[in-house]
Amino acid sequence: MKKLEVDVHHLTRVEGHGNIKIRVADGVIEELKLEIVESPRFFESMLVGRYVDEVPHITSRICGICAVGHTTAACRAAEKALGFDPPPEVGALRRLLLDAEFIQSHILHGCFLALPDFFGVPSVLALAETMPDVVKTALRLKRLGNTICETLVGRHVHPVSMAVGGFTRWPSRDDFLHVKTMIEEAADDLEETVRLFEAIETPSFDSPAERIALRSEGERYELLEGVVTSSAGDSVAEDRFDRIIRETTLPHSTARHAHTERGSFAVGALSRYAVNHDRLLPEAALAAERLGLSPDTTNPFHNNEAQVVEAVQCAGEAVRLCDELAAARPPGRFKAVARRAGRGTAAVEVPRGTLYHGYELDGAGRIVGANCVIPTGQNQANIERDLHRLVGVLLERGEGDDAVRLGCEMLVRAYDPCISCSTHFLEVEFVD
Amino acid sequence: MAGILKPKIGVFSFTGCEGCQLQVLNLENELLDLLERVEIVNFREALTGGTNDYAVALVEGSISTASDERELKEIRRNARLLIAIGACAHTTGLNGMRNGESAKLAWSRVYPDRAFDANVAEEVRPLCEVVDVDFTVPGCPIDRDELLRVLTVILAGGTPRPSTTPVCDECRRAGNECLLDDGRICFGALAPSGCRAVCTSYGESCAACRGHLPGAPVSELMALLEEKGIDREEIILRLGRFGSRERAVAALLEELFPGGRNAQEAAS
Amino acid sequence: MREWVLSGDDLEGLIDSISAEWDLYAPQRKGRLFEFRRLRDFEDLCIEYPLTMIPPSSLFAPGSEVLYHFDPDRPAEIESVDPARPIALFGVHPCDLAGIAILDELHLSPPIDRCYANRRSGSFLVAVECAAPCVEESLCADKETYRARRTFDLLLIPSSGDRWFLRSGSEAGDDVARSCRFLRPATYEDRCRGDEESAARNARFKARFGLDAPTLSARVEASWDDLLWSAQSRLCLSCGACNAVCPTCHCYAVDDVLPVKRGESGERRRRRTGCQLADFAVVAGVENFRGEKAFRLRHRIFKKEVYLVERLGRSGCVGCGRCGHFCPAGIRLVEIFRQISGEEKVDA
Amino acid sequence: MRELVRPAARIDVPVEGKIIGIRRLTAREKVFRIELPGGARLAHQPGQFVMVGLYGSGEAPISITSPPSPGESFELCVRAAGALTHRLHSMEEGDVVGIRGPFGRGFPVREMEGYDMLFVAGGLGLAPLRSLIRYVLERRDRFGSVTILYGARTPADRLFLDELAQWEGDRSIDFRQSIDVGEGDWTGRVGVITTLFRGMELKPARTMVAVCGPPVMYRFVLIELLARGFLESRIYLSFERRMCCGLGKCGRCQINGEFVCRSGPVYSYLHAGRLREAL
Repeated sequence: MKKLEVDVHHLTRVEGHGNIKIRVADGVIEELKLEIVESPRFFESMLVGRYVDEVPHITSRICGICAVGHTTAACRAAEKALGFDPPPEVGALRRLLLDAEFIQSHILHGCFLALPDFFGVPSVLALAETMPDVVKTALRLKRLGNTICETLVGRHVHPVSMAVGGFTRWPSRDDFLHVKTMIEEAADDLEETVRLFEAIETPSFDSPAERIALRSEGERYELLEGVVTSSAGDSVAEDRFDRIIRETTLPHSTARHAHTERGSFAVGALSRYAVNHDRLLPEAALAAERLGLSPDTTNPFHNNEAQVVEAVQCAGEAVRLCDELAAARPPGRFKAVARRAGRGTAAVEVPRGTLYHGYELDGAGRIVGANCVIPTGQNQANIERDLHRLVGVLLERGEGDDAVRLGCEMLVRAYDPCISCSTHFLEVEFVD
Repeated sequence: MAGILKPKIGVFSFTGCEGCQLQVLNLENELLDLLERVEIVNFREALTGGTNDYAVALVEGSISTASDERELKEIRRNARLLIAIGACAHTTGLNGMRNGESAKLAWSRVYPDRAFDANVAEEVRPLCEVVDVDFTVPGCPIDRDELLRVLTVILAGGTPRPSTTPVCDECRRAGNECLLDDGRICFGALAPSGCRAVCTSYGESCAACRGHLPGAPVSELMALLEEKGIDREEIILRLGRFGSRERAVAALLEELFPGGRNAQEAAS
Repeated sequence: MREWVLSGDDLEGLIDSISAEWDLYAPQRKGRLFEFRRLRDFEDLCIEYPLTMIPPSSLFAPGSEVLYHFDPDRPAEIESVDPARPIALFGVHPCDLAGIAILDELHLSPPIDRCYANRRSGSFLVAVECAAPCVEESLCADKETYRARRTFDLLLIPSSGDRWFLRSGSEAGDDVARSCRFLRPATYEDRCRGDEESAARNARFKARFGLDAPTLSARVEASWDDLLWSAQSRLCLSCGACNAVCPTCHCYAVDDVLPVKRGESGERRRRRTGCQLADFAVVAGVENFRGEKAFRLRHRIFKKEVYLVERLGRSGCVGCGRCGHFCPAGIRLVEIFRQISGEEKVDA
Repeated sequence: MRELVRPAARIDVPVEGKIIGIRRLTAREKVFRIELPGGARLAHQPGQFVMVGLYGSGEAPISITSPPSPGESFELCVRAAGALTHRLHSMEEGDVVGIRGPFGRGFPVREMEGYDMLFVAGGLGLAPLRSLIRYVLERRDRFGSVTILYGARTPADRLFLDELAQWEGDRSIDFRQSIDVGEGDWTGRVGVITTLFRGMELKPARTMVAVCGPPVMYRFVLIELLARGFLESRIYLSFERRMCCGLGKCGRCQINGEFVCRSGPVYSYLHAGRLREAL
């Protein structure tokens, strides 16, 4: 007779507020849910009537952790709605900024939020006393991501100069070269991080999932744009994503559950790796090999390692982009895109997965409808499914409350959920 | 150092984007130095566990639900010093954009298939409208250096002094040309400095995320922008992004949406 | 006074010989503006610039600087700031030169301002005479500051045929000139031509409001209760731009930066501020002795045209025109002075 | 190499002032007795002030409330009003503060000799005047009659109660006080300070007046004094303005062309009356 109750009120070391509730009676899981309890913020209501130029600044405030991602998605969706095609160097700079945000976010997650579990301490602050070098390395890498954003767009949390149509300030050649030097100087720290994760034993757990990420033509490990591609074989243009991804609302969460016709799916570092592993730079491919990653992995805990691989990938890609941008002719003085009616949807990879923004504008360039589908919401059904499987495995092994609780927390953390974003769902109201 | 009690700090979060908490972690270089002088005992984003034993509470986010309000009052009871960090905590930030519209109506638009959650408050409020706030670090997000300045002054036993000069002063001295001259809507004259004028230095106009100075020249700025031919409605909308809690702005919003935003919707 | 002729091609040579001894700052583009910045590449030099927004004197009296370092626990354990590396300013307009002269008088008179003296002493000034007023708001003709008279180490005077006259104003200037082999001493003919060109140039500087200095000062003094102050400040945003861009504004506030790390020193900093900011004259957060924008505008003009005249014997306004040119509300000295001179009457 | 700044001058860098005594006067005011390093004398004149500094809270001008003395310490009366003064109030004996000064021009004590003295103090204005009052009382024979008028908001706001009682009991001093708001068992006079002038016999021709109080008080006291025929040149007023430097450089304390920190804070009305921003 197994009776067990796990109630993790206020899941810690994730961004935002969430709870895990599990009730087991007679060895059977009666209830299992990941609650997202953040207060709703009604961005949709707030956006209606605002001029399109303001939208990136408003939607950036959906989430301070992936602010570059939200801003990029908002700019791209707005540009599509306005029928504006930005010059290629604008795209290159956006990629560079995504790289910086990935480095900062993945290091924050890997070293600050996930790592303490592997050392049995409550926080990175405790690690600061026992393993100061590890923490200092992580802090340096995190600062690298921040400093790149500060140099290029003013700051990382709510980037300043990213605008519909381009950048209100174009960085100087020196800025790009300075950023490049900083990244190159971080090579040792990245190597340290790979080594750190090499030494950590990933919990073994088997839970296959359908994996979805953007993939583009060409050779790039794509983050900025492309075709929504599923490991199950589907692919669809970014503005048609709702053809394969459906959403339903569940009563216990202010986020929406997403699924494909096959059921739940996963997005994020591990999914990107699964979809784009053939496009990794050599140094990133080597890191993947050292960390024992495989594109058809069925272990969701491997997301931690996939993030480390992506940090290496993004650093390499960023150096390449710095060279490209330093050599490119800067675009002219920033001009706001002319306002007009239209509708546009864009997908962008953000650290936690694929992010979709869609807007509909009236003739004056004001928002009449907005839609935003965020990665944690897409993952939520899959997280709950994995939790189900994990609790089953742990119960079979006869583990007690504490082990179940820790296992569940670690699993949820491995997905790097960003709950701040999750509650800021906007209305899905696109009828084609 | 053993023997010397470090002040205990809790970091708390209500309705917002968590960016200001992240700015605390973003102290990076100074974080370890700071940890030699304080003990962080409560920080959900970074730390498992928590206690009610803290002297200083750093609180981000607005109060937008009944449970937010209860929790904040408890924090106030526990903390000797309560510091609001960020625009959401200070002035509701852009959460306040939803005020002026009924919560139920907003809910039905965003979650059409779910019953209204009675926990959601009709109006989003800044911390100071719920409890006494000892000091505010303004901005969306907060500036790391300003946070450090405030914390070091508090650790020295002093009271931090809020800025009383406008962003314009900092902006000009940074060598920026004035965006108003370009016909842009810029609120630098209204907001207190301390952000290093980072927005205007990066070509984006000031949205007054740091709130308004006492006696901020709202009417002068409105007059000036209108003389430049800028649409009054657009100026008011922009002022409402971060300024919905400022009295002068509330009056302008009332002018734009008589009877609140619902009334207009009902009419149309 | 020694004078040489410098071919336009040799300007870079002159800069090189100055740079050998000083960190050289020169006018360069910054977006649509100009600013004095360390010159890295001769190609970036804009010697025929109209007006920098931030005056070159800010290199001696920067917007923000460390006054001294302190130990937070021991109030008197103080360390001075490191001596500044001496700088050279290349291409200073005569009005800005006059501005530096005024700051010199204010800061280097006892009690001497250590930080200003630290930056200013050993510096080297190369002035350049203007071919015409920089901007519509320039008052250099009225203020007679369009010719450089003193304070410079070297003075460049444009001349026809891509050449310059170079005049020395100090021993340091002589030394630099002597080290430049490519300079040719000016001949009698050169000087005659120079005088002709000078006269032609001077004709382009026309007075805007037509009051001599003592009359202006007296008229301003008499305008205390005039309605013009509230009329002129109607749209004033109290943004302080006029103070920030003024080459002679020098008021400041003091802030401390405490160290985060135990045992490290803190900084006591000076932050330049301006009398047009609403909080400038607030005492103890309560009483504002200049609570209205009209009072503040009046104080700024009185400070330049009355109080500094009493103190220095000359106006504190050098007529550069920046305050009006960069005022978002369009408050212009020339209009204020015209009204004061009686040319335009204010409607009550 | 950074040089160690020699603090001997006490002009632009502070010296360490050690708090050797603290006395609470009211809910808002405390008196701090301060000693300079090495037993140095401050050597001030009544009416002068020092800049008191605490790192992290900046500096504030505080008038010296003790009379010049051969002793080795001096007193500051501090109202907890801003960030710095609140922090000062939380300090204890043995703590150190930064001291610069003394600055400015005080009362012209030599010129005042031989005259009758009239002191008009409102609220915290008693703090700087006390320095002069005690200076005069210590040299009683060099001055004529001494009249002290003191106004406070409530009885509990009155400063230096022990001295007020002493003055009241001293037959060689005409001491009168009034409060704006009657409270508790207050049996004394209630009304603004100018009501104290009623029925007083003053000899304007041979009297020097020293006035210090809140800005609004000056206007009414001056009307009273001028109406009674006091000479503008024999009325001295002490002004409070914002200051950052004490050196006549920062521009904050300027009243028209005057830097209060250098040519003030004490001005004769003959001079101050011509400063249009002064009153």
